[in-house]
Amino acid sequence: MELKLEIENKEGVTVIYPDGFINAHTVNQFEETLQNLVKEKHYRIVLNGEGLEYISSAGMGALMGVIEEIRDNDGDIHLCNLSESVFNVFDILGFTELYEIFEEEAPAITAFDGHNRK
Amino acid sequence: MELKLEIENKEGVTVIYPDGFINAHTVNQFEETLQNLVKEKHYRIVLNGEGLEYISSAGMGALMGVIEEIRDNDGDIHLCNLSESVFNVFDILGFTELYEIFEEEAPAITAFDGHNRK
Amino acid sequence: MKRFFNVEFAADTIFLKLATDVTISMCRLAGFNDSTAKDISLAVDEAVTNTIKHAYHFDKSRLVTLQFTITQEELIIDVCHTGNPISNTEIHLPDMEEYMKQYRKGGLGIVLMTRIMDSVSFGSNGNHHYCRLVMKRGRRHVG
Amino acid sequence: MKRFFNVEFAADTIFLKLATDVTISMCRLAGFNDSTAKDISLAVDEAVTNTIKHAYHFDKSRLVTLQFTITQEELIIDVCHTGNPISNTEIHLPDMEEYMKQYRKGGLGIVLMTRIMDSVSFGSNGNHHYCRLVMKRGRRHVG
Ligand SMILES: Nc1ncnc2c1ncn2[C@@H]1O[C@H](COP(=O)(O)OP(=O)(O)O)[C@@H](O)[C@H]1O
Ligand SMILES: Nc1ncnc2c1ncn2[C@@H]1O[C@H](COP(=O)(O)OP(=O)(O)O)[C@@H](O)[C@H]1O
Repeated sequence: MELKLEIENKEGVTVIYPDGFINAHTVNQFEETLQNLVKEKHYRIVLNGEGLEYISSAGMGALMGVIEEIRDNDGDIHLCNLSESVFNVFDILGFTELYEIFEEEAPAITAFDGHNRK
Repeated sequence: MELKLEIENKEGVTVIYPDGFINAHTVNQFEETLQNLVKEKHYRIVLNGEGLEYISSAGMGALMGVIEEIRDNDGDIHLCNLSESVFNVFDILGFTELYEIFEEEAPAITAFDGHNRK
Repeated sequence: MKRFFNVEFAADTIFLKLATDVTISMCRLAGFNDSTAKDISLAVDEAVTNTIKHAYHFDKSRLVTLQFTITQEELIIDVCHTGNPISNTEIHLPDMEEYMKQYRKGGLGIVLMTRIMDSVSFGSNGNHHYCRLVMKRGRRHVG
Repeated sequence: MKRFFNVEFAADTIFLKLATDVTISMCRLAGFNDSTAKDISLAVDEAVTNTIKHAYHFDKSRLVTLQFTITQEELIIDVCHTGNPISNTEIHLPDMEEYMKQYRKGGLGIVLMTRIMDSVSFGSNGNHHYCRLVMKRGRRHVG
């Protein structure tokens, strides 16, 4: 398989661990996972890119497809542990302004606490 | 470059460190190196395969082209630090019986001492 | 001197990974560094995906051809097909500021391609259509 | 279901690395494990080298085509050319014991190919000649 997705719940935040490639061939799996999370009202999501070797615009589109509903519900998608080349794709598109990107997972999770308090 | 060759002299033994691929495209370089060593009467040779990612029959042919003269002069070619897949090529051809293969460089070098003493 | 390398496969996204792998190998042969090679392979992914999606509407019986040409100055990659053509005048790059405000979902492929490559163009020879990606073999990308 | 993937390049050993890279990617797609994929790519290296050397005598203006076909049971790789053909009856596998005693230099390519693959055969369709390498997609190689 070119893409495996693991999901863990950490302190009320859903962390997604994609392992492999997100391209037009594997994106349905990624898209369904995101849509199911939203359907189940999980609006605090961290995408840990440690095992993500590659993402194409198909994957970006999947994120764009859910981000509005997530934000409308006071949630967000935080990114962390992106490889240089994956970060580069977000950067080329200017999406580093659209998504909060963290070096490590812990701050990507705790960053949701701020939203909690307000 | 697909193949780099470094040569070091250690205790009177010539150690060759190929880095990259030995195939029909790069084999001339490997062949010339071997032939130059023989021309300069370096008959005690260790081929350290640590950086050798790949060898095809072209590389085997280059070894076969010099081994007779080397052995006629009381020398030999010892192999060491072969990756599993490179070892596998020697094994498939039955060449593990033709060449002494060592796990590490040190014993591949000191094994020549025996020949010295006799 | 020119060097050619062609790859042909069914219009099936299962071959995307192979197409990007071949592209990375070809970029190395042309002397591009790993980071540029990855970027170029992403541009090829996008062009092939568009071909499968928009030119062939996912008809797996159709064929996509990648033609790599390395010249002294540049690497040229033609993504060729015999399906629905697209003309240069049809291509609209989204205004990215507007785009982000509206959380739109598609249309990012061509943006990526044009931002990565030195040039992206579309053309036809009779029934054969292509998306041509060009990258200069300048110092910038070597190393 | 069958899957096709074709690669075409000039009869130049500079493309050997690309041919083996493509083969490894294709083997992964067919579900072979890394070790088997490497062995198969070596068999392809040998077949392509023979084609460049014996079928085309290093004439870089000629073309080599690799055709990959994945069926339910096997991976078939045809190394095709339009140069000097070789027939099955011409092929002599050296006696390896004799070989080692005589320190012979060439003739190892076909030995490697036949020891790695489930079958190696040569054939022609008119002016088109091929070396066909076949590997079964059995359990043995998966993992
Ligand atoms: N090869 C093609 N043939 C026809 N139309 C195309 C082709 N490539 C792109 N297009 C058109 O350009 C638009 C933008 O493409 P792209 O940026 O890749 O976004 P997406 O495919 O996600 O919609 C597509 O929606 C399509 O209308
Ligand atoms: N594609 C081919 N066309 C013509 N002759 C070939 C071809 N492949 C192999 N041969 C013949 O088979 C012999 C054995 O090939 P091989 O085992 O690869 O050894 P080598 O190429 O090192 O001599 C060659 O010497 C050549 O005579």
